[in-house]
Order: sequence, then C-alpha cells, then structure tokens
Amino acid sequence: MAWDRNQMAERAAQELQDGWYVNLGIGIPTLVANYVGDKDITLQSENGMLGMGPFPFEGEEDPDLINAGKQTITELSRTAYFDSATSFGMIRGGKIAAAILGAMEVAENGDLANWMIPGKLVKGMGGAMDLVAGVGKVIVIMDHANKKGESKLLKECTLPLTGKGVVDRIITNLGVFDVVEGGLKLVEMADGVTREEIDSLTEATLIN
Amino acid sequence: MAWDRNQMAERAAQELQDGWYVNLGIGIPTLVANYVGDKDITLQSENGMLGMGPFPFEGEEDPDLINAGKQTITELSRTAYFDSATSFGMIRGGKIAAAILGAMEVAENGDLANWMIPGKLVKGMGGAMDLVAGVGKVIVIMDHANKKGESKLLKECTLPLTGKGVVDRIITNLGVFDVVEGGLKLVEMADGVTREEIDSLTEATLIN
Amino acid sequence: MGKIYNSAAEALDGLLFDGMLIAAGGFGLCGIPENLISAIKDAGTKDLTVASNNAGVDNFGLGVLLQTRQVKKMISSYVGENDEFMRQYLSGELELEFNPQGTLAERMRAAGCGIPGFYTKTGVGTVIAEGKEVKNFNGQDYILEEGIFADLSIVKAWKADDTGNLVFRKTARNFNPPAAMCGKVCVVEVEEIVPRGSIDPDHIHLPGIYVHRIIQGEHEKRIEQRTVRQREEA
Amino acid sequence: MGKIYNSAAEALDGLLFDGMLIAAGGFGLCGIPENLISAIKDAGTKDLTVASNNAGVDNFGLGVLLQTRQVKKMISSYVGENDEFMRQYLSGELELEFNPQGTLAERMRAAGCGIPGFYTKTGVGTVIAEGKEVKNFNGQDYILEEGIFADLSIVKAWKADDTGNLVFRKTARNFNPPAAMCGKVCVVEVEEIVPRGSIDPDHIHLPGIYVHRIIQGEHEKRIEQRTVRQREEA
Repeated sequence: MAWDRNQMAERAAQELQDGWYVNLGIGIPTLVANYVGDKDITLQSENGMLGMGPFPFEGEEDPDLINAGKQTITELSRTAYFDSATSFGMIRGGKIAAAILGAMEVAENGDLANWMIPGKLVKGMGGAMDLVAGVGKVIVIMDHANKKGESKLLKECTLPLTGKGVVDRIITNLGVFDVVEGGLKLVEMADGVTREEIDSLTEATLIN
Repeated sequence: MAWDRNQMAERAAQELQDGWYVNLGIGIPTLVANYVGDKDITLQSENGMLGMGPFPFEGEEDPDLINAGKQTITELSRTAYFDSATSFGMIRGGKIAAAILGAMEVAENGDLANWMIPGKLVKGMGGAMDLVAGVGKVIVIMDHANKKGESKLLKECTLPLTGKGVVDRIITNLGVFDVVEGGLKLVEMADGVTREEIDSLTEATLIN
Repeated sequence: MGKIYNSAAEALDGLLFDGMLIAAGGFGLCGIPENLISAIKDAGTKDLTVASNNAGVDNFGLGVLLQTRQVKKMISSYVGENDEFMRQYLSGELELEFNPQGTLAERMRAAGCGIPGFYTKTGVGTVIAEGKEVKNFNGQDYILEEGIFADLSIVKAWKADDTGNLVFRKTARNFNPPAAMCGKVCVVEVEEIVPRGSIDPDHIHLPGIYVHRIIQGEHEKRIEQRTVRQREEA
Repeated sequence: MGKIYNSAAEALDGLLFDGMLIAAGGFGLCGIPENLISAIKDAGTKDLTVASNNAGVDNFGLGVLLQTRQVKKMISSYVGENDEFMRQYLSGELELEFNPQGTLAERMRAAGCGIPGFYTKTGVGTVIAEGKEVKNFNGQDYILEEGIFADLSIVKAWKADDTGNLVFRKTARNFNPPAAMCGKVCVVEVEEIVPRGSIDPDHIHLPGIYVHRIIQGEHEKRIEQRTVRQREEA
C-alpha cells in the first residue's frame, strides 16, 4: 500500500544526517521531527531560532516563543535566537543542510511550485523562496497526485514557481524520486506499490 | 596667534551637538573628547563599540577592550559592543552624525586625501573611506600648511583620494572653513590671525 | 529628557505624514509594536505604505490600520491571517508587494547599512524576478534587490535603557532589528525601561544609535496559534 | 564526539591546502585566533591568501605566517604595525589588496549570507573604485563589491558550548562573526567551553550553525598600545 502521512515523514527523516541543521515546512514536513531518532538534528525556525523544541505543556505557552507557523513552541539547551536578517542570511548562505517542504507541483527539472494558485487567494510565499534558493538540499514531501487524480510530478510546472531547478528529492505516498539529468529517477517504491501505478500517476519523465 | 592642537580640538568640539554619535580619528581629533563639556556625546570606536570611555587606570588594562587605534580604553554605562559588519553598517548607513578626522590635503570641492602618499610606505585606509562616505558630517582638523609651508587647502588634491566631495568643514590652526559651491568659505579666523596670512597660505579659492 | 516619551502619541508627534513609508517589526502577532500601531490609528495618518512581514489579523496588529483604510500599500511576505486584508486586496483597494521573507529582511537591513542594492538568488526564475536586473556571478544568476529606506520605523523590544540600547526576548526579536535600522527615525516601545548600565554591554541586541524615541507600553501579546502537548502521566 | 577537538592541529586536520583562502577574525592583536595561526605555521601550508583586517605584528598574530613566507596575498584594510609585511610587500614578494575596513567586513558577511555582490558608496571616486562596476541609485553613484567566500574561517571567541554557540567579549568580537560566516568550514578557538544550556539563548552572539570545530586554547592576548591615565590624588 501507499505510504500515509506518517510513513512519508518517517521516510523523509532517513534523509537527515547526524549534525545537520534542518528547516521543516508546515504540514507533513512538521511530522518529520517525530522520526529523527538518535540523530543529532537541529531544527531552524526561520523567524529567528535554531534548536526548536516541542510544543509547550498547557499553561506554559509563551507569546514570545513561536515558530514560523506562528505556533507556540519551546526552547532546548542548544537554542539560539537571532533576528530575521540573520536567519535568512544563514538560509541564503547555505548553512542549512536541508529543507523539507510541501509542494503543489514539481517538474522533472526540479522546478517547484508551492505558493500560489492564480485566481485563488494568495497568501504569500513567506520564506519558501529563500529556503529553496539557499539551503543545501531541498526535499519535497507531497501526495503523488492531486485530489482529481492528476500527477503532481510534471514535465513542466503550470503554477507560478517558488524556485527554478531547486528540488533534489521528492518523497510521495508512492515512492522516492530524485531530480537528475533528463527527468526523475525512481529511487524507491513504497511497499506494495507497483511500477505500473507509479507510471500511470506520473506525468514527468521517469528514469529507471 | 594661530590655534594650537588643543585650541583646534576645542574649536572642533563646538561643532558637536547634544545627543550626537561621533567618530573621532587618530591624532588631534582624539583630543576633541576633552572639550565636549556637558554635551551628551557618544563616541563610536569603529572596531565595534559605542560609548567609548577614557584610558584605563594603570593595572586595569583589558586586552579585549581597545579602540580603533589599538589603545586600551574603558567602557561606560551606555556602552554597547557589536561586530565589525554591524559597526560599519551604522557608519555607512549614516547613523553616525559626524566624524572628525585628520587630513593630508583637502580640495575646495570637498575631496579628501588622508591615507596614502605614493612612493612612501602605505599602511592602508582602515575605516577612513567608510567614514567619510557614510557619516552625516565630515569635519577635518589639520594644520593649514605642511612643514614646507605649502597650503594643505588645495584647488585639487594631488594625493590619492580617501573620498570625493566628502568634507563639510575644515578646522585649521588659522581658522574654520566650509566647503561651499565655488570654493571654501572662511567662517572664522583664529584670534590674531589676519586675512592676509590666510590668503597667503591658502591655494584653494576662498570665498568671503 | 532625551529619548524617553510618556505615550505613544507623544513619541510619534511630528513624525507622521500622509503617504509615508513605515517599516514595522514583528512576525505574525509576535513582537509587534501594538501601542504605536494603535497611536497611528488614532492619528489617522493616511495613504501609508507599510513594510512588515505580515499584516496582523483583522482586529489586532497592523490589521487595525487596514480596517480604518489608512494603508495604501503593504510590502509583506505572508498575509494569510487577515480576511479584511484579502477583501481590500481582491477589490483593488489595497496594493500589495510580495517579497520573499529573507529578501524583505535583508532589504531593511541593507538600507540601514547604507547599501542601496544587493544580489540574491532568491526568486530567480520566478515572478519575483520580473523587471529586476539579473547578474551572473560564477556561473549563477542573481537578481538585484533594493534597500527599503523608510520614513519611520516602529519597533517592539523587551527592555531599553534611556540611551536606547535594546534587548529583545526569544523569537519576538524577528524583524525588529532590521526594521529599526532602515528608518530615518525609529520609535520603540518596550515592556520595561531599565537604568543605564544595567544591561551588560555584550548582551545588547541593538545599540541605542538606532533608536530615537522610546515608550514603555502595555502589551497584550496575543497568541495566534496556541499549540500544546499533553503532560505524560507520572 | 561532535565539534570539540583536543588541539588546534587536530581541529585543522584535513582542512588545509596550499593556495587556499583563509578568513581570519581579529582587530589588531585583539580577538585573534592565536592558536590556530600557530598551528597553520606548524602545518607549513603555503601560498595562502588571508582576508584579515590587519596582518599582526612581526612575531605575533598573522605576522608569524609572514615570517615563514606562507602567505602569498593579504586582503586587509590596515597593515601599519608589521615591518616584515612591509618589507615583503615593497620587494614584491607579497600581494596586497587593500579594502576599506567596512567593505572588508561587509564582503565577509555578504558571502556568509549568500550575497555575491552589494553596492556601497565607500571608495567611490578613489583607487578602490578602479575596475569596479558603478551603478547609480537615486542620483548617487555606488560601486559593486563582491562577497569573500573563504575555504576556511579561523576565529577566536570567549566561550562556546559544545554545539558551537559562541559568545565574544567586548571589542574582541570585531571581525570574528563576519569571518566565521564566510568560510566553507569554520574553526573556532575559545577561552572556555561551557556546558550546553549555560549560555542564555538570547546572549549568543553567533549560533553554532556557523561553527564546525572548536578548541579550547591558551591565549596570550597581547596588548598593542598600552594607554593608561593617572589616578587622581585622593
């Protein structure tokens, strides 16, 4: 069967290496934190924090301590705070080893669209454009197809881009794909998923 | 008689206004600090400090606490420390109200030369180019003529420039001069100095 | 008596004019200059352009200036929490310039540091790059972004001394230092004014040179997304 | 065991190669990475380009690498205190690129922040502008300066925890944070390694993300210009 949200997050956590500084996007990427295990991973919150801890216990919420999703969080013994210019300095400067983000569409050349649907309410790109342009490795977690059953792995993105040629690896409910010369390389299939299923739900050129 | 070093510094101190943040160069400009009186002046040391205090008492020197001339100094109750990028950010960004600097030559269009004599040992411009480009007001203190009796207030600088059109006011041992359209305006003469003396020692176009 | 003022209205006196550009600190509702925003509402200044990462919520933060139609244009990275904002934007009453969050922060910092333009790869190949100069460094394209030089900065800090040396608290620091840097004048509201010398000079986050006027304010500090975890059974 | 190493030699192991570009913190002899400089001397790495505000004195600081002729080129703002430097420079043995001090600091910070170029008015109309692109913003000319992307940063801090969070002391901070930012790898020497959590996270000057290896060192901390005042009679 295809992976569920938690299995996708668990698979994404395998990408993270000991000692890495990592930025997790909103949604399924947030769940990745539950699966890092013994690895020494430091989470960045781009509003100005390294060493993001879990949600606070009830009654211990601090309005001065939130993450980039505006959620109340806690600090750890490794935590450091800084301002937004410094925070995005380290993002743009490539100091963050990886970002794990959701997406609406990914193209086979690594183009990413995850911030805007023309004609719909546009909320803004927040820090997504900075992250995909700056971090060492961009890992996308998303469903393989949209609710209409149409592939989200495309030959070309149809939506306005968040970044051009920025995605390194895509983890969907069906498997793991790398952006390589000429298309997407199938790295791994979810247990019980067949190559035929993947082919039928993938518009992008699949290699291997 | 012409002003001596201390009188020049005292005259320069009159330029400073209550509440100003000021950078003083090495040499005579350093003496200006002795004459600020009751005015609330905060001195910047461009190696990363606002609120520079006097030299320490003997035995209280701290190698981690020096000014831009590498001299041991002290801190005050208003002191703040920061890094060099931040320090020159505030200089370049115009947050420093005035810099008082020495000079080799000043031209009537405000060009300043104070860092390099071709063929002689070149030590470097340090922070001088940043200061003259960035601060609100550039005040030069220097002898009116060099040791050979040649004017240091010129029609055009002969030495490599520190900044182009950057000087606002010049205080020499003979008087005070402003850079204005068309030349230098004589603002004030030192006690006992005659207009003839000034004319004879000034190459730059004098107005008024 | 120096930089300390008795009220937000007093601290803003003489600084406000229609059509001005204001840079505001804060991220979401965290570390926002609540009292100064409220005083700008009361002053009724119009046609504002506001550079701020977010636009508040309907009835709090910068949202209150949207309700009163005092804002002509927002320069922001994310405005998702504000329905009134969206209504005005979609009806064409409000201009909106989206900036990537890091570009926005750096544009403020750049202006404060006398840097009128810098190159970044953020946004290359996207709508953000449209109309912007592209330059190649070492085989890679970058776009030119310009400094945001504001008429006024409004900022929230935790503590200040009377010379304006500021300390922020946790993630409430966020855009406040870069916003403070980029204004011709910077007005700061704090939770506490402390005696000069009581902040270790190595703990100061923003030196007083950036700060022109200070007020002590009351802060609601509203939480946008209250998330908690359960205590495990003992 | 993470980022902490037992000696400067160990901390630099595998990072040094001939012809590399090293960014060094420090101002004069204040806040310089004494132990790391000494270990680079012992390693004998040659043809170094060193970006550092100053060049030390003859027998201390970066001066020791000049004495051993390990430096091919300096990128500095002021080198007045080093006679050997001057001798090598005047004889053509050593290349020298003068940068205005603020331009040097910003070039380091820019590289660390992923900014390959920025515009500044520092140096416009001087020899510093020669060969550089000039751009006009709002009627004023600015020159393009490029980021300094170093192979290695060597930095001195006061305290570190084992995750590399750093605290500097007084004016010994100076170029250390921007130098730390601009290297592919950053090695830091500190006076004291403290337990994780013992530094208030709001007091950290440079987060551990910038720091790859740490040693605790002995520091001579030589004073260049000892200036004192007399105690007044009681």
